This record gives sequence, C-alpha cells and structure tokens, in this order.
Amino acid sequence: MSEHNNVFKTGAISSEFIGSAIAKHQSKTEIGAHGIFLGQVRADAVGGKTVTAIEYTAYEEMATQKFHEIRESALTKFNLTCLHTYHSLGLVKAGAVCLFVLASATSRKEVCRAVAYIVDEIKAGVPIFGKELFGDASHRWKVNR
Amino acid sequence: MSEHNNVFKTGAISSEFIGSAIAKHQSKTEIGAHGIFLGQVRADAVGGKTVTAIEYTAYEEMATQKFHEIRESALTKFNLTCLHTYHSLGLVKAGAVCLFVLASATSRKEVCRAVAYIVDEIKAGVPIFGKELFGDASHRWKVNR
Amino acid sequence: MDVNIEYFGMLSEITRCSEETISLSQNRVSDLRALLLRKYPALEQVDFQLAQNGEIRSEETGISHRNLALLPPFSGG
Amino acid sequence: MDVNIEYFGMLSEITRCSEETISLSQNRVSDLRALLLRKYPALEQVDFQLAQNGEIRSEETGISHRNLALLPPFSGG
Repeated sequence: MSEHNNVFKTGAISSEFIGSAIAKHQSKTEIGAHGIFLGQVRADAVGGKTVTAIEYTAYEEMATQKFHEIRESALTKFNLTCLHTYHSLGLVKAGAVCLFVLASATSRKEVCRAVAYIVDEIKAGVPIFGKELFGDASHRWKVNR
Repeated sequence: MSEHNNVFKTGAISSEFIGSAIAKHQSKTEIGAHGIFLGQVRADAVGGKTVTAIEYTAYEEMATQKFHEIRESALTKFNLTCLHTYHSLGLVKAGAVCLFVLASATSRKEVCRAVAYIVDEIKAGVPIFGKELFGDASHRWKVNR
Repeated sequence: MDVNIEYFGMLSEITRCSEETISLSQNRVSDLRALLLRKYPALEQVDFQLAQNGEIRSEETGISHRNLALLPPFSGG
Repeated sequence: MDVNIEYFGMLSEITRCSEETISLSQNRVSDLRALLLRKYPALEQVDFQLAQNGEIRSEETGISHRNLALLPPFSGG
C-alpha cells in the first residue's frame, strides 16, 4: 500500500497532474484496473447569474482526519492495491477539477464501487465549504445534496 | 452529445492521451463529474513465467458494432453528457493501459454506475482476443471471467 | 471558561468574524448553542454543528477544549 | 456454397491458418460446426461461436453470407 500524500491541493487539480498520477502506477504491474472520479466545477446558472468559480475552505484539522478515516474504511471494505484522494482548497474556476479519487486493484470488480463509496463519504463527512462566485462581487454558498 | 471517435487505438493508451481527454472536457462547464475506468495489463505469474505483454486482435466488423450498441445502451440507461471509450489493438506491455472509459454527467450519481456497466458489457460482448506473451516465445490466451 | 470559536463558510458572514473568544458559564454544547443564537439570531437559519479537537460534538456533551469550530453544511467535491 | 471463414485468437492456432474457403453442402450453422469438428478435432476443447456479417448466429439458423468468422471466448479489457 503506497503512502498517502497530503490530500489538499492549492487551486485546481490539473489534467497533467492526473495524467502523471496514472503514469506513476504503470510500474505497479500487479494492478489490472483503475477507477477514477473527477469532480469538476459547474458553471451553474442561478437567477440570471452564472457561477464562474468556487472558492474552497476547510476546517483542516477535522478534514484531514476524516479523509484518513474514509481511506481506512475504503481499504477495509474493498480489496485495493492503491488509493489516492486529492481535493482543492482556494479558487477553482468553472470547468476545472476540484476532486480527484484514484482507486486501483488487481481486477475491476471493486474499483468502481470503491470510488463511488469514497466520493459519497467525502461529500457527506468532510468539513469543506464551497463559496460559488458569480462574475460580479456576489456569491452563494454551495450545499451538497 | 459529442461524436464518437474510433474506439480502437494501436498499442497502449498513454497517460498523456488520458490527461488530454480530461482537459478537453474543461470547456464543457455543464459537467460536474467524470467517471473513468482504466484497464491495465497485469504481469501475471503463470507456472514460473510472467506475462510481459498482451497482443490484442479483434473481429473488427462486429466489435465496432458492439461498441456502438453498448454506447447507445449506456446513453439510454444513464443520464450522461459525454461518453468516450478506447481499446487497444496490437501489443500492450505489462503496466500499460489497454482500455479507457470516460463517462461525464452533470452530477456524480450516474457516472460510476455507467462506467461499471460499460466495462462489464465490453468484457462480455465485444469480440476482442488477448494473447498473453511471456518473456520467451511462449504465450497463453487470455479468457475473461 | 474562555473558548476560542472559529467560524467557517457562511457562518463567518453571519458572525462577521472568522474567530472570536467567548466566556462560557456552563459547559455543555447546548449551552453554547443557546448563547450563540442569542448573540447571532441569523444562525437559526443554518444547520450548524460544533466541533472540538477535530470531532463533531453532540448537544449533550461537555466542552473540554479551548479551541472550537462552528461548521455549516459541508459542500466538498 | 463456398464460404470464407476467418479464424480468430486461439482458433487460428488450431486450424493453423487465419482464414480458408470451405465448400458447404448443407447451410445450417450446426452443419458447418460438425464439418469443422471433423476437420479440426481440437476445436472440441474451445467454446467457439460463428458470426456472419458481424453478428453471432445460433446453431439452427442458416448461413446466407459468404464471409464468416469463428470466434473463441472474448478477452477484451
């Protein structure tokens, strides 16, 4: 099991970072399947205005602990070789990626279910707060459903 | 719905290609979630030998039709904004990616289930044949379980 | 007991500060909740939780830590 | 009727060719299967299917196309 790096990334998670994370697993030839989830900031329309970015903040002390608990729980529930999770803090523009989950295993059976589980747990249990910014000075606080 | 390009790629699907496919979706700001599956060639040990690569062939006439049917079926079952599928033909070394499925939607609920469905359908219904090569001249024919 | 409370997300807009020190005479979470609702009536509209030392505390538990956090609904991902 | 049969994957190792032309006197899929098993007894060991024009044909259907494909179990992904 590879060591878990810091979950939080400042700003958007670039496609180059994602590609590079995938490339790093090509030396692990016991892996047969990767499941990936990417959360992307949507340009939602709200009463004539459009979300241009989300600014993320977190209660980091608890968030780091929760990410750790979710990781341990996923490793217990699913038979994974590797698991990595990254979440943005700070400003992420519409269209950019703010959440990246990568679960790897010897076979495909578990990776899709593992990824879905981890994303649900992050949305429900990690104290991260998204401030949806409109093009003007106004904003709205995002709430997960 | 974006047009479907040719599914088959000669050789491995590079991490740069995957990163670039992700980047291309950042202008589609109605997307909130991407689900990705990557199949990676495993260096399985078989009676003292190790798989060093898989050589893929296909009955292309039927395979192309099957990929199309799976795509249409997935688009009917799940509420997706975009769907892309790529499979290797020819030689793919252990550790490299041979299957890439990318399903995108406004919210996360559907993408993981869609990806799992598509991968299951591909494994069961598309006439692709994998010849597992060992380091020497010997080989074994892969069979999906 | 003096406690330091950090306000996150939309809560810091209601309190107009990111943190403050408050003197508590009673130490249950429910006592602090009542005190905060008197000071900031607009908090009624938000489903907030109190965390201590990185853990959510239920209403009937006691406050035993000086550093507290007031959390609005989560919206990660 | 003369038909052209393509052999895929492990089947081409049994037949030692990637395709060949075979003369059929009867035109059901099951007749062709019997003929192939006589010619290549090792095919018994493989769970193969016959496709015509990109579609799997069941045993009782007739062969109406000159270009056929013999397919071993699939192993994509």
